[in-house]
Amino acid sequence: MTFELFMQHLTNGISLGSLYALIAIGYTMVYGILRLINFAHGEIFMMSLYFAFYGVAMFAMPWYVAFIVTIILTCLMGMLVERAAYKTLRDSPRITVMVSAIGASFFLQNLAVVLFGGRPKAFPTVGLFTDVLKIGTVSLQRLTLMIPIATMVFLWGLLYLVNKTKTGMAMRAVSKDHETARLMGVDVNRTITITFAVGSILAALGGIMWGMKFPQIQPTMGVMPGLKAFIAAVLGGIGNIHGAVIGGFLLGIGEILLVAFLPELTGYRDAFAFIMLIAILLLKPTGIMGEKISEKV
Amino acid sequence: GCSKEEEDVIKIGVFEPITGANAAGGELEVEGVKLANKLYPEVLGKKVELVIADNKSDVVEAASAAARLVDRDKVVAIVGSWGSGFSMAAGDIVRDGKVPAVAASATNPLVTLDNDYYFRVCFIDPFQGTVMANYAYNNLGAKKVAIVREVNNDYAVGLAKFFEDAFVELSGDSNAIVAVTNYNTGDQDFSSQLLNIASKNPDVIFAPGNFTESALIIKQARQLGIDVPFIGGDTWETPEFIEVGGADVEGVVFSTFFTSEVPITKESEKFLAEYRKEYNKEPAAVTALGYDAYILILDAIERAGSTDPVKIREAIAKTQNFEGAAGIITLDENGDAVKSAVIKTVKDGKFTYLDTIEPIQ
Amino acid sequence: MLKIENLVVSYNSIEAIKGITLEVNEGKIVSLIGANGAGKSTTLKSIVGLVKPQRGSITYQGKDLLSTPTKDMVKHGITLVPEGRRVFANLTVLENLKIGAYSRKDEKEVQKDLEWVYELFPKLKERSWQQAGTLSGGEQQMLAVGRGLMSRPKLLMMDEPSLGLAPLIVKEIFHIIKEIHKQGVTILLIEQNANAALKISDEAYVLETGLISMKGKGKELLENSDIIKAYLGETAGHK
Amino acid sequence: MKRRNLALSIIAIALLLLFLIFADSSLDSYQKRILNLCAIYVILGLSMNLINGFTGLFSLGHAGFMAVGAYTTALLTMSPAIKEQTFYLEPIVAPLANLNMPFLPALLMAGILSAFVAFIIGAPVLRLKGDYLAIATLGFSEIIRIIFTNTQSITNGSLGLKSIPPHTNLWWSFGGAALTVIFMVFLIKSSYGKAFKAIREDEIAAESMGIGLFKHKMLSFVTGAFIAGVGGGLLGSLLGAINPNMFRFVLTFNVLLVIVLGGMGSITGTVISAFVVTSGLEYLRFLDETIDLGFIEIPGVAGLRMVVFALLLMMVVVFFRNGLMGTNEFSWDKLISFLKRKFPFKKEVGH
Amino acid sequence: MTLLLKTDGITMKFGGLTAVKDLNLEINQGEIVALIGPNGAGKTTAFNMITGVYKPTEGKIHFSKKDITGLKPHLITKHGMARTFQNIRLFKELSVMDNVLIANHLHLKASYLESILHLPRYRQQKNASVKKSEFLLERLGLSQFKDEKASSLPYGLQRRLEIARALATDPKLLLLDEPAAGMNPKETDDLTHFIKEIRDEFQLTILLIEHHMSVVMGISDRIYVLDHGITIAVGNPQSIQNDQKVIEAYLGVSEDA
Ligand SMILES: Nc1ncnc2c1ncn2[C@@H]1O[C@H](COP(=O)(O)OP(=O)(O)OP(=O)(O)O)[C@@H](O)[C@H]1O
Ligand SMILES: Nc1ncnc2c1ncn2[C@@H]1O[C@H](COP(=O)(O)OP(=O)(O)OP(=O)(O)O)[C@@H](O)[C@H]1O
Ligand SMILES: [Mg+2]
Ligand SMILES: [Mg+2]
Repeated sequence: MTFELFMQHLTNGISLGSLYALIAIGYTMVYGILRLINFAHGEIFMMSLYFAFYGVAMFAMPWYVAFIVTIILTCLMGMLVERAAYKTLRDSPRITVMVSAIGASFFLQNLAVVLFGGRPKAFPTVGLFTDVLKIGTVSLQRLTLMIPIATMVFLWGLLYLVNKTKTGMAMRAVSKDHETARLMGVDVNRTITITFAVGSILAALGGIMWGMKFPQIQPTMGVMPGLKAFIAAVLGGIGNIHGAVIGGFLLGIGEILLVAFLPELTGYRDAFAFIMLIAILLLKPTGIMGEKISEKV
Repeated sequence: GCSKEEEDVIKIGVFEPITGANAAGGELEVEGVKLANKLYPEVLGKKVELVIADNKSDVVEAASAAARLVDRDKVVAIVGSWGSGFSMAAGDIVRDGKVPAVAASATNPLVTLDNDYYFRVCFIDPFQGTVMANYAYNNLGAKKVAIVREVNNDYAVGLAKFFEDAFVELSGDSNAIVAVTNYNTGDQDFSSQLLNIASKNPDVIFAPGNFTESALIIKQARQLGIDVPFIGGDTWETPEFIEVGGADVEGVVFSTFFTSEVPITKESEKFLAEYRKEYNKEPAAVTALGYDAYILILDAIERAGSTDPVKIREAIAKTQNFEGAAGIITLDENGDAVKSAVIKTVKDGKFTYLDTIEPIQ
Repeated sequence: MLKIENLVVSYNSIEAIKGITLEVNEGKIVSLIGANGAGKSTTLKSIVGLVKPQRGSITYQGKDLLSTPTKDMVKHGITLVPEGRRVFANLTVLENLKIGAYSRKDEKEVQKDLEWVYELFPKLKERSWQQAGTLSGGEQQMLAVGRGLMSRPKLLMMDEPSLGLAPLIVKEIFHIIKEIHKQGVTILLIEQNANAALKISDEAYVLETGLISMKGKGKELLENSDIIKAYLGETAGHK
Repeated sequence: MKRRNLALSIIAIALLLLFLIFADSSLDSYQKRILNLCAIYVILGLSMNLINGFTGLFSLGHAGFMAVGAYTTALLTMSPAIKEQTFYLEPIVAPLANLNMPFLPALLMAGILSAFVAFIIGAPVLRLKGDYLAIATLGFSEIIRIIFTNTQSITNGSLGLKSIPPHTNLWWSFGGAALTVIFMVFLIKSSYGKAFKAIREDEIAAESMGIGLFKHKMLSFVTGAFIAGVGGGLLGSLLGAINPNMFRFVLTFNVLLVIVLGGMGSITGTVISAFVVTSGLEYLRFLDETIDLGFIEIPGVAGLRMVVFALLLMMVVVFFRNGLMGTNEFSWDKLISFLKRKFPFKKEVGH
Repeated sequence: MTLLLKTDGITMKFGGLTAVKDLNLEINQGEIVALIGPNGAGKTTAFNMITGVYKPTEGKIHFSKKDITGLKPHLITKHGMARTFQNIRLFKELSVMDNVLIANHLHLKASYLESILHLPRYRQQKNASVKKSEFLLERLGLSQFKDEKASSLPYGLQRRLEIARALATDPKLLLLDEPAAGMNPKETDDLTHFIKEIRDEFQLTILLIEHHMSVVMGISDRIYVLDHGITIAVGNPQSIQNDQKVIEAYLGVSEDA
């Protein structure tokens, strides 16, 4: 393999990885606070793409307006999903909540089929982001460079929110013990709603970038990115924001390099994500950055 | 059992994936069936009622849905399903229930194999594979070909294989296929697969698969600076393929069932006119096939002069030179349509007719 | 200050509290003693709204508490140091203390109180960056009390604060309770260590299977022979 | 008391047999198919409940075990001629091509192979906990599916298998379900069953009471996989055609749904909910179809069924947090005392 | 006197923190030994190492002359060691009877299949364990609750049930982690007697963590005192009560306790 070819693979890996990372942050954040695998995250991501699509294609909004509207709508939808599917199940067994989460994800997916039809739609692209640059022999879209930067910015913002602000502290407290958090005067429901709102905003941002990179949307499109992002989150140690980003990059780059170096195994590309996941979990049972939970007895 | 007042309607089942991963394909076919039903709402003086059964893109559901159509809804015939796997899951059920089924676009040879009750109005993959191999070798002058296939799609795997065999035979070069690479339904990033095959310097890339992924594949190839010509199969012919692919899919070539520019039959013209009026866009090939499956069944009912499914089956089996929207259909002893294929390209954002290939006798 | 009247609480079909009436006057230390399962914790939980009583009323400075959501309790100056410590294991010691002051806006005063708590519990200052979950039982208990203090309560309720603590620390805890009390905080205390509790209490109630069986001044109860027999055991008498 | 319960049980079994005889002879094949599916879901649900409900292992790998079972049964029962026809792209590997055996041994092989796969998977994975275990088992099930997609000469890849001999009928499926129920009742009552529950309640305490976590988790996992493999084999034979795509996560979810709705850790609940969920999904089909109310025709909205189903599902979960039965089980004594409470005036007749 | 448990300089580190350092316990058959020390001294950690919950960073543990260092907890239990937990860890949703029955599982000789099929060998053993469990419940005064959920018991009885469960494993050595926590002085007294009784009745050796000095001083043959993971004193109750280091670190100046 030539150096140029390798570089081309690597850039692709980085940009794919940072998209995974971005969606993974949303997963991990909700998980970290609620200990809940928000299976509907992939569908929230999918919905955000439809919002953007209808904004630009149907209502002819300029792209930046449409994108802002998309973020707001997605955020609202995330909060709505929380209210409908999770709020009433606060103190239920984990597995019940998970079934509700998967139910919510099915609901959104099928709703999208009914509302938007099963046929794919072309996502509107914006030249500013999607034009192709050539650097030497490596050709890439502007977006390919922008996505990792954006991911890093969001990562920083989120870390600040969770670790440095009072709201963030409340989130972490809620993640351990609702009752006691309430005793401290924390509004648990509000904190959870904020968590979902932030997670959904990240899904929308990820969605918009995803849409421009892979400009085609359909109701089932949330499944794969959702699953991959979730794997990324687990790889990194679910609940850990740094971990989600590391997991995302590892997965994106790993997937691409696997195909690059072992072309015979392309059929197993999706399996790779899982194999890597299992391999890492066996070495570190709580993921790369996951806190070691040696339970104190 | 049937009650008296139901006697004046004839039920035809539509068995398609309406939800789930293959909803897009299902929707395309249902459009065609519904349009046909609108244009031909009656046969033998009775109203035809469509009973739509969602198979949820799921084999277990497919079997239940088919059984329901046969046993509960007492349909006299069934259209569908998109996706050979779902059709196969219904195979035993329609055979044991003695209700004929006509698939619109299920091109896997296994669907009709050993099953007197399954038919189809499309040609099968071996023919299509040969057609494209010929085109690549003769018209494009290709010596080396790379294949990108949707590995969990039986259609793509089959077509790739038939293409490969035909092309190797034509070129007499056992190494003519320089690379075969895979992807899965729902994948959206193909960059590494594409870079890999590009490094083998193929003259042509054959990419049988769903239009949803195929458009992205071609788009990404162009972004990566790969300008090798792409060729593919019938599934590409949908408006979305061009919408998504945009300028990047200009010039790609694929085989399909019919063309709207040179309507093959009267029925094609009618279908086109009505479809454009109804949906205000160009139809997909499989939509025309869904349409054909319906009118073929109606024709058979008329010829049988009966609503008895067994008699209808016999009539369907005898179909000869039937004028459908997507070409003239003659069913062979397996129940597969023997019909011509059309080669098209994308030019100025439109599907453009290139050539017609007659069936091999 | 706090008034409970005819309170009845049940879990599913079991009646845990069967109609109790009690009163906590401003500036007093009131303790609640009783065997395991008598309903002491349930009483405190009802006050802060963590369990919903079937009947009865709870008022605080004339305000109805039953309709006040738990999260607003601290705003009214009511703080519960819950049974079993319940520190936030994933937060550091410092963050645990800060979250105690979650509803407060007076940053400067909060800082002062933080210093105060660190003074009361030097061990916490030592460990201020450690994750609370890895503290030992006793350390966690100190943290729980410290966290409660950070809200600057007017009424501080403690559910068995001396549970599992080393004798030295138990003494310290009781010392601190007195200390806090001197600063004008009213205290409602649940204790198994009846001896120590009654000693510092102005008033005490004895709870038995959901009912109040006795009440009186702390010192009086300490000498009551029934109490000695039921709660203090043989060792209490002659030591 | 014991005598009465035994008599009641025998009567119930006799009634079930009568029902099966009736069903087999007079129901149409659609209704039979749904009944078959219900019974198979009982088997699948119980196998998953053993792992998830009784042992408390969060495992989402069921589709994988079912795939192994379904493919094993199919390949072992299909005749060599049919296999040759089916594997038209790439011939089937030699040893498999001519293997052929009756249904029962094939089903047992399905169970054994799937148990073996569980054993291999369990060795590394059962060390993980909670959600990590869930995602790792989900991963393995996906890996199995992807391997099946790519091993053309063993599984026929994405083309799938068809013309699988249709052995599954009401006798097989209900027989299997009944056996599974009895097996589960015995297992759960036994000391091992209690050990499984202890692990569910508190791993550290269980281990300190001398219960080897790994061994017992593995026993439960492998047993569950065995039953799931048999269930998969029955399902494949009922459908007549299988392909790797059908063994996606959705399939696992369907089973999970059954056990959560029925009650994690309740055999009775799983049995009831297998019937409710499977037939419920079918009843909702009218939503996709045009509804003719006589005076007005409501056009069917394609896909509405799944929207409504998802909504109903969420509602049921919200209202029955611990499922229909929680961890309770059916017993004649409970039923009778319940009936007595409901109809206090009716005297119980003869016992 | 035979040596039952011996720890050879066991040390436990959590990251930078050394919770227990170089602990050398020696416990003879039939003794009651207490482990005391300030909160966070490392007592529970020592228990966790001995029972296999944590693997010591350094050092060896010998039990009945066998090296059990690093063995899994269930194997150590099989060797004859049982424990209770500082924070009660019962099988909450299971009945009181089942809680005790489960502790018999480790002695089950019947195979998995034999058990499922309830073959004679299994039935025999099962009947024996039921009898034994009933006896234990009776002995600990829990008989009347035997069909109730463990979590519905009052706290004090839950502690007792934990002891019953531990006894069901037929231990030689019983480790009790703060059995008197949450008990009032009266109940604490009762517990003290109870521990002595079961020691005699079941021929146990007992290692005990406790903060209630009335218990510790009342029944211990010997006492180990930990502070910051270091053993600061060993001796009989008398000497410990008067040990200046212990008073400073742990007991405080006696005024009333
Ligand atoms: N969540 C619950 N569900 C059911 N019953 C409960 C619950 N919490 C407490 N109880 C029951 O209510 C009664 C009173 O319990 P409570 O915790 O108030 O007792 P307590 O006096 O605080 O005892 P302790 O000294 O053990 O803390 C007990 O019988 C207990 O079993
Ligand atoms: N899993 C763990 N991870 C990190 N630190 C731990 C862990 N377990 C215990 N520690 C630390 O080890 C020290 C000793 O804890 P341990 O629980 O053994 O104390 P203890 O003597 O039992 O105290 P107490 O009497 O309060 O229960 C404490 O400082 C605690 O923070
Ligand atoms: Mg209490
Ligand atoms: Mg301890």
